[in-house]
Amino acid sequence: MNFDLSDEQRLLRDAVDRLLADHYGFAQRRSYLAEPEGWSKSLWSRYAEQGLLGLPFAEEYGGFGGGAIETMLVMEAFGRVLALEPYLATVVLSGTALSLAGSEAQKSAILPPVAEGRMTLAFAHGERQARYDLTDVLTTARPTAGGWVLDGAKSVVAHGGGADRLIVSARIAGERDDPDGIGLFLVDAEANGLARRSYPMRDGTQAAEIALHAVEVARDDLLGEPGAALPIIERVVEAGIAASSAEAIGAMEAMHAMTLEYLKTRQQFGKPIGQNQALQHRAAEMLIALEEGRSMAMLAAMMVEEPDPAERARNIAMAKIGVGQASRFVAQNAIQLHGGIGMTEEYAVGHYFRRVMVIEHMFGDPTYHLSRLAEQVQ
Amino acid sequence: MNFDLSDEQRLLRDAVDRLLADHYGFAQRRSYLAEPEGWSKSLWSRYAEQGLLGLPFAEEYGGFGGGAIETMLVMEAFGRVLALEPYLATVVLSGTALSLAGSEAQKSAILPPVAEGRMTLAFAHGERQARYDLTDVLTTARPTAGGWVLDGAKSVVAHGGGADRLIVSARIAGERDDPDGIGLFLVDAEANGLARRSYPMRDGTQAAEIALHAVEVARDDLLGEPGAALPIIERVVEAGIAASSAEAIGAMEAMHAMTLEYLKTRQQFGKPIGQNQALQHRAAEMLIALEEGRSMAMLAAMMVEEPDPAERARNIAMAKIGVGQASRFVAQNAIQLHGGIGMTEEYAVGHYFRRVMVIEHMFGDPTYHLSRLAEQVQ
Amino acid sequence: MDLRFTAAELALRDEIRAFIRDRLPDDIRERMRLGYAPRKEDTVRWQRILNERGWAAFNWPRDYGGPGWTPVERMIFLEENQLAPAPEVSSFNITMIGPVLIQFGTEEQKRRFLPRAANIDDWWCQGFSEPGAGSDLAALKTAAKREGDHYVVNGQKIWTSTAHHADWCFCLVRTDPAAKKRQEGISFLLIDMKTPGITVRPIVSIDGSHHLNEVFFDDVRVPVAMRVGEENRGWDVAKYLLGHERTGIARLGKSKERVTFAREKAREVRANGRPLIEDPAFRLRVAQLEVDIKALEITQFRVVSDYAKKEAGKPDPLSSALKIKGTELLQATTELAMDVGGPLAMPDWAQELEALSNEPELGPAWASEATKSYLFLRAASIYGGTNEIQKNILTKAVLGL
Amino acid sequence: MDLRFTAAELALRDEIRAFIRDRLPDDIRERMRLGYAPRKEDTVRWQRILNERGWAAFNWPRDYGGPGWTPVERMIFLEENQLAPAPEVSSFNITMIGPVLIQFGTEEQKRRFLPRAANIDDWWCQGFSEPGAGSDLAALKTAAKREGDHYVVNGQKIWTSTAHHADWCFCLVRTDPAAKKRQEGISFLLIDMKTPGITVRPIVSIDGSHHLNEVFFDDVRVPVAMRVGEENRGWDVAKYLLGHERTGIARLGKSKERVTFAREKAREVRANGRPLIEDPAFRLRVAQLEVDIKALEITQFRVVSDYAKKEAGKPDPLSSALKIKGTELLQATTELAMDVGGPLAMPDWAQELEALSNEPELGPAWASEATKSYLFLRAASIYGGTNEIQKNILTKAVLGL
Repeated sequence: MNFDLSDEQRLLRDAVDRLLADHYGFAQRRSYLAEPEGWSKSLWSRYAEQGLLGLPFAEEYGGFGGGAIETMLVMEAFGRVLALEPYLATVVLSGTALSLAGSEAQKSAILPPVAEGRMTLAFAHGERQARYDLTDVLTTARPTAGGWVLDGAKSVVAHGGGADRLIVSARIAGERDDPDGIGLFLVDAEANGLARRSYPMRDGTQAAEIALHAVEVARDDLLGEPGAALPIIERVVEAGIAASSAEAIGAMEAMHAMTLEYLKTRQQFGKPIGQNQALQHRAAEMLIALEEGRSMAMLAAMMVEEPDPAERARNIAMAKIGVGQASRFVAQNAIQLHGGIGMTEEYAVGHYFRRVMVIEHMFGDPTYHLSRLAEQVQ
Repeated sequence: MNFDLSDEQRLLRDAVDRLLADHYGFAQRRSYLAEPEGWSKSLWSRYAEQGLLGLPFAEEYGGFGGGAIETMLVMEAFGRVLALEPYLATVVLSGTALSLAGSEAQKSAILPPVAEGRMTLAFAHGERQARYDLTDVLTTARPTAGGWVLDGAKSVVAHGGGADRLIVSARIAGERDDPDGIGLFLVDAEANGLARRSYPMRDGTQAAEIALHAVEVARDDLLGEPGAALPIIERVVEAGIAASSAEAIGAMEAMHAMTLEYLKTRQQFGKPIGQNQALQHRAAEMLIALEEGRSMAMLAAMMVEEPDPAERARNIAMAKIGVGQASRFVAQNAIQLHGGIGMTEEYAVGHYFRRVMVIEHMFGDPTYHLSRLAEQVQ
Repeated sequence: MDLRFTAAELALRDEIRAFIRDRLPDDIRERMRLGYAPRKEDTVRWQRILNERGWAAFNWPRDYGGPGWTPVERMIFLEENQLAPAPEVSSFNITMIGPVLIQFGTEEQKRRFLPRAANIDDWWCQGFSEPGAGSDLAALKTAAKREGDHYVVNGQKIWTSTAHHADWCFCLVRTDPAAKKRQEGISFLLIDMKTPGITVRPIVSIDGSHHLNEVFFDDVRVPVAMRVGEENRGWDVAKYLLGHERTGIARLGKSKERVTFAREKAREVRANGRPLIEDPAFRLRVAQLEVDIKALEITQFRVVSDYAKKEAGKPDPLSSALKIKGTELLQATTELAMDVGGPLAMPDWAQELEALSNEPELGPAWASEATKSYLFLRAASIYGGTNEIQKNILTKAVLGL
Repeated sequence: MDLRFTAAELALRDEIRAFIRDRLPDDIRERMRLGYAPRKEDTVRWQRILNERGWAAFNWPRDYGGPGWTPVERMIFLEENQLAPAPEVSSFNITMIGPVLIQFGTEEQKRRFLPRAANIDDWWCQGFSEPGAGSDLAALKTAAKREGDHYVVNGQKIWTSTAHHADWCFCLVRTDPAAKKRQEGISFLLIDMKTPGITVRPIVSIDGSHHLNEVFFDDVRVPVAMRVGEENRGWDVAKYLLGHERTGIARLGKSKERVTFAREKAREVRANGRPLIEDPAFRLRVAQLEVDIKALEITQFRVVSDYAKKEAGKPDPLSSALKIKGTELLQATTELAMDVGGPLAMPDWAQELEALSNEPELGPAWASEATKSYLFLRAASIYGGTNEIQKNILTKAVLGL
């Protein structure tokens, strides 16, 4: 058992931190938000140059064969600066789907351009009525002579509006909630019959609603076996939980640091408010929550490659609950200890607050996962 | 809506407080614990003289026709001094059962001697396997020529060892958990085939395990209609929840007062520990819990006579949860803020802690009732 | 002792409930039900309808155009209005400047301002907090120098809600910088927001709304006749304003309405293949909240029914407990409503929703608004004295620590 | 970075687990499983079996009769021992006086005391706290006056666990009343409990057990050779003892064992007509506890695997977090076990159970004992520095506030 980073990992972390330190000041971030994509295309190329966009991919596809720990380090760094780029959607979610289920042809066609920063992807699985249920898929895929025809709608697809290609889940067979019969399809964002509508999330990141009307997909664009996609989707979501948990930890670190700084500098009644023991103890509790949350994010990362599916799912669910509860506590108290200034758009802490709030409501919130865990108690 | 006491109620409360102030110092209480009954027979007579033992009974049975508010005032006072006498068992639980279901003959035979302090009673309903389920009755009552024969066992019967007569629930018909078929019987504690074994509870009060082997009961000693006792038992338990909640509030008052006193006097690092803001805020939170608990105890008292059974049950369950959670918070922090001294048998706070702990586990604990409430959420 | 409302109180409740049902405009009710914050015009429209009926100034005596209600009757009115749900009456007009003028105002001030405040012909805002004076209000620096029959005001206020809507602002200013105690040397002024030298700068909140402002005063001339109370005794006026009877500080009606709304929506959305309303973890959250709401409700009854016996201006320290628990419940219940929305509560598609709807459809609006009010109400435990300050108050006032 | 144990660590865990399974006496295991606190003879018997195997002094280096384990290996041993459940080794002997003597003791002191401490031939107790010196330990007053080659000790200690069992007591005494800083002028003495002038007065705890004591010193003569470290430098020794590496401070194995036990019993008892284990509220409590245990477990891994890199005597301030969260979990899990017992957990029939069983039967013992350990462990958040003191430590050490 050890928690040390390898030299390569330390180099990676330091390189990312340096890059972001130079390019992700709060004012710079605001300018990226104002760009048409809502994030920085030029930084995206920098990520590519530094090898971040192919980090988890196999070498033969222009990747570096990195694992969940490497992804964790990158996501933590992104969390510390509230990076806006579609890394989770493109590299983690879609990249995992392709790496796990893609054919040689599919991987060679897509992973290299992604690694080089020439293509972005989105994972279009969630639907309006599904909330957090992974098996609740109503979008249909009908077989045709040439391939498939997709009909339905996808909801709150992270970066779905700007992505070049979408990985869309659709039901080939079975009823709503049926674990079998779901397929994953590679769909060109410009395909006929596909309509997208983008909007900002509460944290400023981009998402989209996507409608599919008789969208034709070639046979070769089916990912993996027809109707057997659920296990793939579950692993994609697990990878997403691990990565977004690490991002949340980065954001919690930043909120905790800001709060300490404020407690030391803000004067009321002739002394820094940090001299109030009640606030000191709250800050101590925030630290404990942050560190326990960090432990859970590490657990999630180390479990992503666990072979036993039940063990993997259970531990990652526990991590999701732990990180979610910890981030809620840290974020709510970060604003509370800042007082009025923490409630303002101009001040950074509220932006971090909303980022962990959005992360908490991705892939199932703590109540959702706790309820599932509880049903296994015996 | 008003929360003022009537003049009579104020007189009652002051009289009880005066009596207990003279006779229930912590040392005096220890001497009562040492008496054979584990409580003070002489004080019991004083309660009778002051009319407390007949307080809720109708005038024609030597009572004063008091209601749940009067009982609340008495129980709060008992809670403040940790009174040991079998008031809850005799006057509240058994008294309620008799008042609701007793025949003229039964009431005239029993209520007057109880009011005069010449007879104590116990409500023997709970069974080993039942935990908190009121319908889980395995003790049986077989009809005979002369009346009934009871077989079975009753568990953790408050003051069951010393009581002159017992009110025993037994199944006349139906299976375990069947709401119908339960009867209540007046049983002489000296009856053949009835064996009792007394022991102290964690708070020093007396309880007993009771075994019934072919115990013969006369026909006239059935309380109410055969097999229709559950609604009576439910109202007895509701009255018990209201009364014991008031007792818990009295105990919480005492713990809160002791804690404040300790915070003001205990010196560490050259100042009273009450100057630590973290401890000040804890004390403030204890006060809020105490006052919200008091509100819930009032709710329970005022709901005891609510005619609508569903409304009554729901509100009294909410009160039980609220008082239980509040007393746990106040008691645990009372010890925490006292530190080591709070952990000792010689110091009063630990005795109050154990009294509210025992009360919390009477008639269903907060988790039990919360689970029942949750099932009604829609 | 009796927890139940009297027949008269029940009759009044039914009368109020019926009036709101019949008179609350449908478009306002619908926006409120979806969780939108009321717009200025919604508040004005509704408060004028209430004022017609004599209820807008719900806590004013009859002589000043109020209904002359008891504290219990006021509580009933506030709760019914929140449960509707209807926009709440302007607290600046009704529970702040109104009572202050009734207590400390000159006849001229009362005659001129009270009727317009009740009918919200004047929209009032509060100029208390400053960048250096938040919890520590007495540290305020905004200076008012006497020049003949005017004060010349220079300085800055912050967190001034709805200053951009306001016609008038009641302000604390320092008239005697030399006073030995900071609390002395402060005066209470009524300032016309149209006076030259006033600049209002918006502060956008984390929910995206413009509610708060900074207000800058640059040689703003205020007639001495616009001072309330004696010069340098403004602290007494402020203490009265902040401390006097605080019916409805817990805003329980709003918390109840949010739980009802969350339960309604939880029947429509799913978790683990069944309606969320049947999910055990969700049900337990709701049950616990209902217990907490009940406990606070009875506690509020007790505090409010005590107000009657207390002389005005003497707050029950327990009202700090109502503030703490009430805001905790507001935050927990809006959090619940947001969690019901789940992923659909995370988009910020307010603007898009206003826009001409085109494919694919967005929404539902309620989920997005649930998050908006969750975010907005993070401030509830901060404004009006943070919950930590409230615990300090309890520590001193009740515990004597 | 790798969360998993190494092959060597796994092998050691299996070896320890097998050893405990084979060698822990059945009567002791049964009493521990029912939740009884270990008796003195249970602790002695088991520690000697462990010492035979060379594991009793689990955190001592090889040269002094310990296994020379890494912090991770020590953690594995402690957890396996708690999970068994087996009595824990005497912390006074093994984690307190042992390391102190190894660090500060003379050769003579090491030779004389260490082997007997490992084999618990001497039962040690700790004489630190005094009536006026609890959280504020440096306020201690017990005086030791030098007379030739002896100190004459007068004063009183309190909260002295197992002093009534003890052969020896390690004590903090004041040797220089004139010292300007209170921390100076304190010395660390080893006192034979059989020395004339020592009186031990029992303190009964709220769980009914006799565990704590007051110890009075009346002209107790202690050879100067029994001083550890320099005269008036005892505070350094105490700081080392309290602050040095605190593997196992979280006692997670115990919390895990309590949850497992509660789940087992919840299959036997009922709530609302079904097994308690199927009750949604109970299941959610267990699920949340399992999440909290997991979070603390990984955090403990992180802290413990860091010890290796830290020089001895320098505690990781995060160990305060382990203390806070660990004791919160100990209290929550024993509370859970008590709640499973329900009404049957409330009687105090320990004595009766010892007595010849006669009708009607009493018990079950586990329910009564569950409450006993719930009560006993209310002290867990108090001793060894209250959780509030731990937060003060975090505030200064980590937060710099």
